[in-house]
Amino acid sequence: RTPFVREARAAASEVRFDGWGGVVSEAFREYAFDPYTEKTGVKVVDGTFGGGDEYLSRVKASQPGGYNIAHLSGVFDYARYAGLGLASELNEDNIPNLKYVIPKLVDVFRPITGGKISCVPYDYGTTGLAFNRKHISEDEMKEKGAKILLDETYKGKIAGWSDWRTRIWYASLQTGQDPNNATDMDAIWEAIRTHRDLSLKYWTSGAELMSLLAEEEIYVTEGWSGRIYALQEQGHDIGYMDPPNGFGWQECLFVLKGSPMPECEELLNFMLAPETSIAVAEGQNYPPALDPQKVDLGKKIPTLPAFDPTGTLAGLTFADPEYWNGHEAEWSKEFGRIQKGY
Amino acid sequence: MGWSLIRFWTFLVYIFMFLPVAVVVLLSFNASEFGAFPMSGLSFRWFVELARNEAILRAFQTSMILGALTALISTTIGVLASLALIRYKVPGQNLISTILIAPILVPEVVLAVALLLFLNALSINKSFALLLAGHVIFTLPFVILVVQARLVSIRRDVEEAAMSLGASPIQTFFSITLPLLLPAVLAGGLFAFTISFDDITGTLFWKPGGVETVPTQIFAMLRNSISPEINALGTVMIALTVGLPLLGLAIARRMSANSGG
Amino acid sequence: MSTVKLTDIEKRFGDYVAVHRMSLEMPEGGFVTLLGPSGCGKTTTLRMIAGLLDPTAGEIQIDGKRVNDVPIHKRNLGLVFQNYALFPHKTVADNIAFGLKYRGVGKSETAQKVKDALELVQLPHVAERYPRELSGGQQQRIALARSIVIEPDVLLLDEPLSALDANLREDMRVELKRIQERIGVTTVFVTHDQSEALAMSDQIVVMSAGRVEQMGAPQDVYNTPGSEFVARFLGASNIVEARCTARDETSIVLEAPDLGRIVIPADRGPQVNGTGPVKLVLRAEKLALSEDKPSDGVISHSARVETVDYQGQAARYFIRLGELQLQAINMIDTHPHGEGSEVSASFRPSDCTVLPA
Amino acid sequence: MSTVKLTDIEKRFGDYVAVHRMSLEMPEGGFVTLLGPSGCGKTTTLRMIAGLLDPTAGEIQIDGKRVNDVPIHKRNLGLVFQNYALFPHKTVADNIAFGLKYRGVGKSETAQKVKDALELVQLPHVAERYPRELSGGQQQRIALARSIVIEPDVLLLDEPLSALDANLREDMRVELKRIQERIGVTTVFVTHDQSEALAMSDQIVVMSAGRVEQMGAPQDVYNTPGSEFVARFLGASNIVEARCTARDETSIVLEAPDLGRIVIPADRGPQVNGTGPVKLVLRAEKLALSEDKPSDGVISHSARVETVDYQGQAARYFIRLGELQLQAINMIDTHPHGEGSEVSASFRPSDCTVLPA
Amino acid sequence: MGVEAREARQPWILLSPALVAITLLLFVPLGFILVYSFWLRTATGADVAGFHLDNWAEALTDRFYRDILLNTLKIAAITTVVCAVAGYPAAYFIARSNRNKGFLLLLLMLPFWVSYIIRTMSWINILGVSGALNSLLLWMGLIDEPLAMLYNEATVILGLVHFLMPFMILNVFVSVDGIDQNLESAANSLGATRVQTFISVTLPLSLPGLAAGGLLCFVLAAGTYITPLVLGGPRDAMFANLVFEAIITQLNWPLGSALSLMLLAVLGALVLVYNHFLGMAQLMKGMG
Ligand SMILES: Nc1ncnc2c1ncn2[C@@H]1O[C@H](COP(=O)(O)OP(=O)(O)OP(=O)(O)O)[C@@H](O)[C@H]1O
Ligand SMILES: Nc1ncnc2c1ncn2[C@@H]1O[C@H](COP(=O)(O)OP(=O)(O)OP(=O)(O)O)[C@@H](O)[C@H]1O
Ligand SMILES: [Mg+2]
Ligand SMILES: [Mg+2]
Repeated sequence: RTPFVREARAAASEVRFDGWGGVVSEAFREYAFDPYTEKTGVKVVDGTFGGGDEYLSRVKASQPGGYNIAHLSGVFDYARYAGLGLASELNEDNIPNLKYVIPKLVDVFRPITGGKISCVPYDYGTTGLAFNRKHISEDEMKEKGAKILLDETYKGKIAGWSDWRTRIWYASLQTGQDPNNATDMDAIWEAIRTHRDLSLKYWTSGAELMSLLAEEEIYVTEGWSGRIYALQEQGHDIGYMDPPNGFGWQECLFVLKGSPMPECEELLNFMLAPETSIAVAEGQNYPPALDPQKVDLGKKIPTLPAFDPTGTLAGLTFADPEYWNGHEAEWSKEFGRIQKGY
Repeated sequence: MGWSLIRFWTFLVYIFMFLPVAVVVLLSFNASEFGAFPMSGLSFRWFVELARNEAILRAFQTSMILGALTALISTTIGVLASLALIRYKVPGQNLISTILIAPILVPEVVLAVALLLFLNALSINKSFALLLAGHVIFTLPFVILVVQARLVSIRRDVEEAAMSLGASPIQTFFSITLPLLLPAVLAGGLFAFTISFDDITGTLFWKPGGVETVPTQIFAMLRNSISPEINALGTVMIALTVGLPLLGLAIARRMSANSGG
Repeated sequence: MSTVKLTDIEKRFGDYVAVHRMSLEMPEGGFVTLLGPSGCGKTTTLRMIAGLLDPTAGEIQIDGKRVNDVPIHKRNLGLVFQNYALFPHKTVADNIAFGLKYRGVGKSETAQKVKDALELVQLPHVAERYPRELSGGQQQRIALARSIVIEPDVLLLDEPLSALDANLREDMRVELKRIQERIGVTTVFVTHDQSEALAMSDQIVVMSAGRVEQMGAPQDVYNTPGSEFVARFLGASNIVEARCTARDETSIVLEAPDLGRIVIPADRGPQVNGTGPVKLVLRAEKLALSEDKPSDGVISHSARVETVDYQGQAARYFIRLGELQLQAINMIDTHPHGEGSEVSASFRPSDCTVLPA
Repeated sequence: MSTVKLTDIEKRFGDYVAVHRMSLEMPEGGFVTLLGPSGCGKTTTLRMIAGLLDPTAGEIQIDGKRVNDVPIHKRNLGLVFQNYALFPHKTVADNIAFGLKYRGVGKSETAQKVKDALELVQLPHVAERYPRELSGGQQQRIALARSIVIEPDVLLLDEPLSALDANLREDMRVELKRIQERIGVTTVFVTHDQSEALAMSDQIVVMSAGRVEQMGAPQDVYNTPGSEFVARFLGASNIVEARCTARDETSIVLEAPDLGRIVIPADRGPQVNGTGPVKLVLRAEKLALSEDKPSDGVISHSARVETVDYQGQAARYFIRLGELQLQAINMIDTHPHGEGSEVSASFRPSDCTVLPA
Repeated sequence: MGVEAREARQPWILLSPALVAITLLLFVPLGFILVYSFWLRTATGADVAGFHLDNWAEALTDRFYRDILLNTLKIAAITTVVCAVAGYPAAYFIARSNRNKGFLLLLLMLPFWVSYIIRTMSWINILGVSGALNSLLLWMGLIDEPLAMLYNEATVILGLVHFLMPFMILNVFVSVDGIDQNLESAANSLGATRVQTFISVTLPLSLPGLAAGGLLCFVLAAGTYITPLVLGGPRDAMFANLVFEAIITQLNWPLGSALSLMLLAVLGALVLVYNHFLGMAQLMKGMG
């Protein structure tokens, strides 16, 4: 081994955290990292990424221990990391704040990693339908649901996320299938093609989603609940609706294999502390994973879309990781082709 | 094809080149976050927020340092290589030139991943040095292109004169060649700096923990929304880059005037 | 001040031989000019002496010491180039002081030497200027000052005057010679301009295609060219095919078409042995044109002026003499002979040179 | 073939006046040379005639027609530049044929004309080469061929020979003049080389700082310079401060330091009126040096040779005569006077020119 | 040791840092990519080592890749042509303007110094439904409804042209700047009008610069992926997007490697052709 090599275990004087930039990382730094460093003397090195896929490729190309904790998109990413052998094993006793978390959110992870968990849930949201109220009425939305995205009258004023799961999920809804167990893939691909031909653009980021809607380039698209809320906050007349079986998801704080576990667990605990969670949630407009029955979430959070005051999340449909990850390679490639006009 | 027509056309080309820059500047004074036209009001709000935003300022600082170091190293290596290619007869000159240009032929994603794989195979962790090395590699061709073009115009006999007067080759390089090459070195360095400063793809892959540059900062904001503070930063940058190069130009003019043209 | 000695030096570039086994000895304090047409190897020779090129074979000695392996910056030479090669980013004073820096000369001494050098080249007032603020002739003088201030063992000059325009060139020629004589440094001067070579040198080395054609004092080379090449290259010469019909100790008898029988002193044709075809060389300025019959002792033929090239103090005429086209350069009083006029063209046999055919 | 007439033309670049109200008439078929030092406005004048620059004021006529507003491509001129300006991407034949294309000349006729032009410049075998494959002199001849093949009304040449080296330059000079005479085209030639101007021109226009200094046939300008500037610029001249002490119809009486009293024919000083300080101009080649006392009718002083500049057929001497330093260019027989030798320097008063101080 | 032996050795000393850096940081890693292209991706995302030709078979035979590659080359070609046509007169103007050459060139570099993403996204504010151009046209009464101008192949090309124009102008500038103006005067004097002079003299002589600029534009255009993402419509993907998706989205590095080597081969072949006819030296010259 060359002298350049930094051993993971010897690096316990610092922990690496990667997440979304902007308001999110600012909130983390203020409420979690700084107090944590003050308390433990362990430094938090924080990095950012622009997308989960990009982050995963970086992790894949790096040494074990090069990355520690990441703010990842929910269950299927969890399964992918586990599939690549990147899952660690958390000692839940070291994370007392886990008790505030909605149990349903934690439980979905357990079967993937044999009862243990490598992450803690952090926030959740939905990918619903966003529409411009000037041009499309609530009633029309109610009536057409997901099919509004296939409506000829809005040709050129429709958009969609360039994510293959979301596309297939909504195509399932449009073809009347169970999004977690579609049987007629041909119909789904056809719906995706139809949507593609009506669309102005596939957006790739929240920033694009917001500007497309705000500048009235498009009238309707799916959208992330938090982003649409941000638009509404700024006074844009944008409506948001979760169609039946709308796409719910959660995000987690994932600890990668090869990380200094005690330090990471302690940091997770800090991050789960209600004031940290709430600050981050208010910043990005996604409700925290904390159970509203156990924790007072303040004023703003209950107004966020997708927020479930009961803490059961019964109204949300989450993706079944086994189903989605089982088809990932095949479907993502197929969508890649359809997206490009094939 | 009258001269005035060409002038007008050039004017249009410049307008075209400046449109996005103008938008960035305008938006940085826009009161609201979205919707540039019509502007909802004039405000210095984003500048104030920029001044308070430590993360962006830190990223800016990192970008500046990274750009400066990249420029320094890339220019040094590039000047040496250019010297070799222009000053000496090297067998396989054309091939070597092609090799030195190769980094701009490889798609950046590929270069980024390839380099990571290589380091991984060597069990070397990512570090600022890697990021720097990556930037050096893909700015190098541009530096070499610029410096070579200038180097041909520096007369060999000036160097020979210096040696005949008793300066060793190294002393000659530092007292004669380098000062004469300075405008090109500055231009090449500026090029390297700009390209490094503006790079996203490579930087995303190579940056170690805790290091953010302005582009990666912007990239990470994409999920939520790009804050107009970035526009303010752009405006500041443009103000600087219009100001500094003008200053640099004045210096370069002096230098090249000194070098006798 | 030192001697320079080249022994059998040769320079090849790949297969091409730029300089063929050349041997030369340059006397201490002498002004030796390498003269020859473009591409004959003058610069190559000079650069070998300077240490900017390695000879492929042979030995170079400066002051009796072999210097083949001494790098240029240790040879203690003064080198002046056609384009001056002043350092554009340094003032005149800094240019001149440059070489002193590497000789450990102290500050005040440097200042004094720079001042002296500037005075020597008669430009005491330009010390603080930059090279671009000087005229060509001034730049050339500064280049010279820069190379002599280090008191070189040998001064090497590669066409130092050719970038200057006619009037300036003549002035600088005088100036350069004056300075060289004053400091008495051994000098090797390269030029392709014969008038420069004639005006300045103690010794001229005429080169052609990498070989030495002739070597000697200017007047000897000029008056007694050793080959047709030298005759043609140094000034305008008439070269006429002739036959040597007889020769003895004191004279050579030639028979030339249109010129008839000419008896030439034997020392004008040292290379000619026996009889047979030869070449008769007559310099253009030794062929006098006049309207009246000339005096005795000269050979005279009538000819017709075809072209006149007026040159101010002189004129160059192209005349037809039977089948021959000859040229003549004559001083003129006020008006040259007109084109088409009939003149008598005369020359002294002792002004001719005879070369083997 | 046409006349060119400039009337009061002026050219300003911003505030700088490059050419001051200049009037000139160039005769049909004549060879007129604009001669002057660098920057005096020669090129500017030529470019105005060519139509490459607009005169700020004044009128240009070619063949009696005002052409100020005629664009260059309609002026039917031949233009030859110092650096030849051959099209590097076209063969020699295509270069020459270039101008014919725009004159609607048919294919076979073009081929014939190109062939003729190549023969005229004595390069019939290079038609298929590219310019870079020719020597400098050959390129210059092709440039000439290209400009004359279109049968221009006027041929304009801007220092066409200055990029060539000495021997070649002299040959091309003769060649160029021969061609010009053969086709008889009105020619304007720009140079700063006086010997070129003297050798080639029917008429010389000496310019200085944007103004015409003197104008006339080469021998007139050379023998009777109209100003000190012209005297200095055209060849080596001695200029001595003197006083005019008396003058009448036929002669001017001068008193010059070291030279004493000199009586000069009145027509050698047409510009001098009355008495007072004047300048005495004596060409270097009119000052004869000899070891014996010269004949009558000349003024003679003893002097000492300080420097000798050997030039082959002639030598240039710098001599000291009392306080004066003079130069003399004399033809030499075999050996020049040695440096330091005492000679007698003599000249005829009728060879002097007197100018106002 | 003689001066020439030293001169023969010195360039290698000078070149070694650059060559070592490029070998280590570019060619050796590319070797990894080559090896990777023969591996296979499994369903979980892990890769199996080995010598499999599957990726190459897919990359080379599937119409999908060929079509997009061709489309990419088409877009790069159009971009190059637009840059050339629009940039040439500007470069000519700069080269032939007596003053301010340096300043004009510097201004040209300015947009480079605004972050690429921001710069690209700015077009949305210019060409969007509520962007500057539509606002202007509406205000002038030229249109009643905002025009949909964004998100098609044209906007992708527009973005690329904006990015690459300076490279083209710089190259052409150097070439035109090096043309002796006397050549133009000579052509004029021989009877060619300005247009004829341009076509028969100036243009052919500036071809090397035009070609160098063209090569640079083409190569850089063919390798972009952000511009089509931001400014393109659903179908406007370019080949680098495929590489990006294979490597990043699908985590299929073996396929991504094969694809990127394919692109590299095509671009490399282009450079070789260029090198054969015009030489890299011109490209060098073009950047000055
Ligand atoms: N580095 C080189 N490689 C190959 N050939 C060379 C080199 N340097 C000079 N030559 C050739 O050697 C010959 C002599 O060149 P050199 O420069 O000595 O000529 P020169 O007499 O100085 O001519 P000029 O008067 O034109 O300067 C020429 O034919 C030239 O082409
Ligand atoms: N385009 C221009 N702008 C400003 N000044 C100019 C321009 N062209 C020429 N000049 C100035 O006009 C004067 C005359 O220039 P011109 O080129 O006619 O000189 P010249 O007699 O041809 O000199 P040379 O022998 O050096 O060619 C010079 O002082 C020159 O600097
Ligand atoms: Mg030479
Ligand atoms: Mg001129």
